[in-house]
Amino acid sequence: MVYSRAIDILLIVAVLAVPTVLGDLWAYNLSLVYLYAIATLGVGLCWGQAGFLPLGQGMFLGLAAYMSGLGLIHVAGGVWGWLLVVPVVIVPGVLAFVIGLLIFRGRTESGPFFALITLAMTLLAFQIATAWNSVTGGFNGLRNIPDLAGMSDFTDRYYIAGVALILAVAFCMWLIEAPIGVVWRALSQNERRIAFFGYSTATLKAAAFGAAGLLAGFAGFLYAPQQNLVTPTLAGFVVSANLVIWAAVGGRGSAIGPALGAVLVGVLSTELRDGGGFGGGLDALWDFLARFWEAVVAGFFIIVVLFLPNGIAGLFAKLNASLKRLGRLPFRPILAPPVRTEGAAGPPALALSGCRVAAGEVRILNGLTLRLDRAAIYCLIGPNGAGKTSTFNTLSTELRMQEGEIRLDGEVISGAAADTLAAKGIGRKFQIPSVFPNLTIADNLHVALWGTRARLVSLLRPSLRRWDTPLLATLRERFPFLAQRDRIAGDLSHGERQVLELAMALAAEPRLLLLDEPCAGLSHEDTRQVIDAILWAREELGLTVLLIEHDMSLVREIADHVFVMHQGALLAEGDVAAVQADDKVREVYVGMAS
Amino acid sequence: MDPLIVAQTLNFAYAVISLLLVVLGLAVTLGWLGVMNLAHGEFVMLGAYVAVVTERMGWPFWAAIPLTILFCIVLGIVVERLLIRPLYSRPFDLLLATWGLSILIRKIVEAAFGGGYISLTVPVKGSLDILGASYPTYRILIMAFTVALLAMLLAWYFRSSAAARVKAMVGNPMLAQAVGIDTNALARNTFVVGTCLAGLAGVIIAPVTSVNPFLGLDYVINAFFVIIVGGLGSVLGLFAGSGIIGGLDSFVSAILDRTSAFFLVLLIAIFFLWLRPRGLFARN
Amino acid sequence: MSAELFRFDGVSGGYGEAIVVRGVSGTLDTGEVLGITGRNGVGKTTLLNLLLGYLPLRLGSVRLGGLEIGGLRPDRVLRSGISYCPQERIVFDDLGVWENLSLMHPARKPEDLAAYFDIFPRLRERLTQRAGTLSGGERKILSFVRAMAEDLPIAVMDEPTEGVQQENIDHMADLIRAAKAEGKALIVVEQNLAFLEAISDRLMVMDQGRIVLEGRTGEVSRDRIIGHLQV
Amino acid sequence: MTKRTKSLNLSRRQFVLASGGAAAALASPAFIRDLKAADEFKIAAFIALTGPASLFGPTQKACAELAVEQINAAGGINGREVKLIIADGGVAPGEAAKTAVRLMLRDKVDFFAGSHDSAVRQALVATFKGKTPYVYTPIYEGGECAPNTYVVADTPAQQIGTAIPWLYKKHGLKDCYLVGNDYVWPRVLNEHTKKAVAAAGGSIVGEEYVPLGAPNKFEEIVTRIKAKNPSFVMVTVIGAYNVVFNQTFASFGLDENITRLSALLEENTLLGIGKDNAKGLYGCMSYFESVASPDSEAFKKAYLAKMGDKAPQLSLIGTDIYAGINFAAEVTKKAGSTDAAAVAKAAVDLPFKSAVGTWVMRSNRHVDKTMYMGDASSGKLEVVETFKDVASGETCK
Repeated sequence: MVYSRAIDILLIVAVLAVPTVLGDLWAYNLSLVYLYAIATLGVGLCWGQAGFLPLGQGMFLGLAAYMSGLGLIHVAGGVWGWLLVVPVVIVPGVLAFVIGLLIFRGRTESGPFFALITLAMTLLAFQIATAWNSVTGGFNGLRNIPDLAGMSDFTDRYYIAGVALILAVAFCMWLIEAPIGVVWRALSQNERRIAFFGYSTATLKAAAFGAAGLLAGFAGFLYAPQQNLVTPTLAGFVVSANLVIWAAVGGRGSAIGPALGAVLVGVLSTELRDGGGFGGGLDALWDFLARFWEAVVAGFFIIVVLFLPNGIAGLFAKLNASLKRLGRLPFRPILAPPVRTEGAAGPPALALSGCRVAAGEVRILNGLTLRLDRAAIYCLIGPNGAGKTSTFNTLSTELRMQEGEIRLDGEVISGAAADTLAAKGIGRKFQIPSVFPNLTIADNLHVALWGTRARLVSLLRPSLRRWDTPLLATLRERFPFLAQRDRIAGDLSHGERQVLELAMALAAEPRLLLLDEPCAGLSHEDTRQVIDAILWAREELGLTVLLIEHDMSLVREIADHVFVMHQGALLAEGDVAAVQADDKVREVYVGMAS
Repeated sequence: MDPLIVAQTLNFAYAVISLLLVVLGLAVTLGWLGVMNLAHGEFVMLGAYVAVVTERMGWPFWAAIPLTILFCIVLGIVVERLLIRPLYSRPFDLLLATWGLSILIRKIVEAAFGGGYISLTVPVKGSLDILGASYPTYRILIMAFTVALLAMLLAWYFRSSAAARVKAMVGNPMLAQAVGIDTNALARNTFVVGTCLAGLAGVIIAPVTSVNPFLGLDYVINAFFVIIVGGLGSVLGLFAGSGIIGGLDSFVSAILDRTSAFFLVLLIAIFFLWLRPRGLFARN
Repeated sequence: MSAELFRFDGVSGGYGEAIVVRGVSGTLDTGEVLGITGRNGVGKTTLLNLLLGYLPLRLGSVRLGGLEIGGLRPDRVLRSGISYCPQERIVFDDLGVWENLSLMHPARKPEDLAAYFDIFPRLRERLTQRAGTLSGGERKILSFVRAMAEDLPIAVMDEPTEGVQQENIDHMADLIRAAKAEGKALIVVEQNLAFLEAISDRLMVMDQGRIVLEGRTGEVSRDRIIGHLQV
Repeated sequence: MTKRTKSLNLSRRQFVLASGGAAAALASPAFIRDLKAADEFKIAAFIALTGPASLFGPTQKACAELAVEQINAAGGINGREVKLIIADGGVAPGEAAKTAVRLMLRDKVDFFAGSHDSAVRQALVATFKGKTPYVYTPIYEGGECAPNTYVVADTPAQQIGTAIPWLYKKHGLKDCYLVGNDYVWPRVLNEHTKKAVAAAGGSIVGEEYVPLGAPNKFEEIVTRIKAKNPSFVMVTVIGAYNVVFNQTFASFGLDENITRLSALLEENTLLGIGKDNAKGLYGCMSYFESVASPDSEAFKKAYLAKMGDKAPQLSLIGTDIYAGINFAAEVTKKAGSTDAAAVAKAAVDLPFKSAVGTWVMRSNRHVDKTMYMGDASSGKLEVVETFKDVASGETCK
């Protein structure tokens, strides 16, 4: 911390020193670049953190710039002009949030369609700006925009832009360090999984898009008085595309990378374009560059994209990691609040009745009927292809039911979204462990912890990253590697991932836990550990578990009640002995060496 | 029948079919391979310049067709190897890299041919009389050519096992290898086919457009809308997409004006992408 | 007399950091069926992926007819004389049933496979249908027939009977025995012990990524096998 | 995407080193430059080196250089040698402003000349704030009255006021159809056209606009024009749109009996349109390569001598900058300095050299000039009529 504070100061000093060190010229050149950099930071948040690509950032930049320009001309000038910052920043932010919400609602993906929608929007924005002469001044632009108070000469403009950039970077660092940043990164790796921890992924992504809108608004607010002119090109596709390119070059994943990219490419372009005037033999070169600088810049970012997937910032990854370690304060946990479960507490009553699922002509579930009504461990067994995992997928509505219904505590939950189910206290562990490989162990557990405890707004409070629960403490005792907070989940062994995923599922403290082969591929010791943990969870948390398992020895050991499935329907149920004695079951297991 | 209506109907057909022509290449690279190739427009543009070279050489216009295919094979192989293959797993980065490529190609062409507009003599002059409306013969030929090309492609697509192998590779790469398909080579060849189709389109439209380094920009964005709105890798989607994007533009231009048409196309595109993000006829 | 066709020595490897298979060796002669069994997640499928080049070998070598094929790309391995039925995503859903069967054999006619269709009439009925619409069992059969019909010296099968009705399992067994008689060699990974016993000459039981039990079918004690299957 | 470093923050120190360092490295030449010969008279010319208008770049550059060479050959400006600095005016307005500031601060440019679109002009005007004199040269919509800003461009009054009456009289035209791109220049021009057409006893039967950025195709519009069957079409689409419109127009056979006037028809665009599509197509501007005046011949001779047979195609967009730079030289000579007031005073009724003859700057900071009517039917723009000393019709105080 101490270190990074010092570095913050260093950065601020450096930025503020530019005019005195490098002179007016650089001050002015950089001041425009800084404004672009602020807008680029927004792209970084959406793309580098939340994992979706906005191709229309220019639209919000343009909108804000026109608002700011019109405001300064018609509403308030001079000192009062500064008050315009409020609406000019808020409006694009809110607009972006709403658009994001509308587009993302009811989806757990952000494929190319989102990028194209924003692209189409920015093309529209350009047309409106060009055609709406009376308001925007049309193609020639909105001219004679007065300066803001204290923005008269180049140096002032620079300082204002510089301070703005510092604020914007700080804003991004805060978001990225805050819980919401962690959740965004988790979301970008496995959106479906995030939903099962009770997050509304649409809202999360909309929030990122909204934050990007705020940043664009901030940049636009300063652009108008800085240039005294706003033209449609600002809202156009080329600007939007450049912002994306700069973010990629600088490093979309880091807080400061996008700004770095904007500054580097911005400076590079200007220098190649206007660098001439040395005289001597260089003139021919500069004449060439004056015409072909675009090609050089294009070549530059192709190379960065090919060889530096994390952009320029990626180069500093190691350094930075070690620096962080130097500066880290000891972890001081605080007790997390209890889970906010909707509906009845205590053991859940889950009832599937007559569930039919078919994909094409394939019958997956064939009138399945199950009842769980006490805090116990229910095992779901049956030959491969009997429909065990499909039962889980039906519960979590990834498979659409043609017939039948699912009730929780008497209330119909068939067709409810994953996050609703999680909110009702249903947790799930997937067959293939789906931890978030790019996050640390601590962050993986936190994501699970916050999902059912924190509201979206409180995800902005850094203190949430210190949350801890007795349950987690116990899990750390049972599985010591969980205490290695900063290990990256991607580096864990298969077994450790299985355990981590189970720990995450438990950390959410659900009332009903769906476990799909929690011991698959585990060593005997690990298996032992996992089983003990599950048994313990049942005792301590009064947890109801529905567990898919092939290993009969495990089933014998832990099952309070066994469901045997065959060809998508319930074949038999009862305690282990009863089931094993059942002829129908033996019949099914013919050939399976029963 | 009112010749105005006939002519505008022909315009409608021409708009849809000519858009189809320039989109075909992208339908292969993006639709089959999932390669978001922003340089598609520049491949079309390069095809047009092949036609220019052919004319300057004094060769007959049609000679440009084999020439552009040769040229595009080389181009496709080089681009796939250097730019596309390393990025298959990073679609968004691929988008950026090809955007960079498109700028490079534009500037290279500018350096080679200058930035000026080049006009080609229309290979087939005059116009045909159709239900009382006279329509330029060459545009009729473009439509005929496209339909023929399309028919060939579809025949190939549905018959030849090559098309089936591409589908197999895209749908299930691991099993594709399991049956012994060299996925690297197949992906490269598919990309090359896409490149050739783009170049071919460039040659065909060259005489009826303004050949200049920025030619490609006119097409690439609409091409993307067509593919995504229609649905990746779906033949029906390709038709639907061209119909919606090209047809709507032509229809509204005919009954209202170009500005409304432009706005409407964008709005409709947004609308479809919003409600059907996987496209109208997505491959399931 | 049967000659050694395929051999792998000290094969180790896994996914990323995790080592799943630890030093597994074995051989396969012409006209021989090697059965591999064991619980879920003990590394059977991983072993196949290592043998066929889907996963990089950490250690060990894989030889086909005396030629080292370890480290080759899967398509190269599989074109060099092995046909393969994976455990998951076993057919091309987007393609028709017949396309699945004729993908690499454009010249092939349905009657060429009449023998198989007589045994699995459902396939013949559904030749034009998209494979994605088949039931789980039918897919397994399609995948099985595809691999058998490749007429390559070796077939590798991962859980071929998973979710297949008993009568069809018996048909599969018959076909395998027939192919064996003609010199085809197979490596079959199965949990269905009865099936495995019905077709294989030698059995390997895996646990914890190692071979824990190995021998000629019938010579290895059933109880010990079941002990490892723990069912 | 899924690299571990994805979530890290680049340490601020590196950022400082990187950007600050880079900046310093790149900046240092700036200091050196400032020490360079201060007695040069620096003229910066903004021309289209990149962007869609870049096809004009080579001509613009050659013409600017030619002007400067001639001025220096004649002893420079007030004894100072003229140094030409070429800048890119084909970029976004904000970028152009950046370049302008650099030229003001780094190169201490004495006079700016610009041949670029109006958006960039607004950005430059906003940057200069009247501190440095600036001459704007290409064809435009009129209305630029900023202080210390001079315009040698063709104005709507000069193009439309002369061409329309002449065409209507010569061809006995009646109905007029307007086609333009959807932005300010075509709309302003069309307002002038409507007046001129009404005055000539014609009537407007249609008015169409194509958004910049919309697909470049005109089948529907041409078909509609055909149905309306006007005798005259006023074309204010630009660049590639201009090319494709006229191609389509002809290929649908409308060129047979409909006269076209394209407001931005210079030699390059005509090359794109092609001879086959130019029947009955006219342009009206202050420069055509084919103008046969002695000054024009002399200019072409000098131009070819300089550029040789690789000389880029001459056209108004290019020779305009030649006139602009000559104006800068003349006005500075007369004023004795580039002080705003002095220049303003000197500019009034100042004659200066253009590529075709002498133009006169008036007190409205616009130019009275000779306009030429060009007939493109032959595939070359041949002058068929000359309008002497046409006033700009601008009303700047």
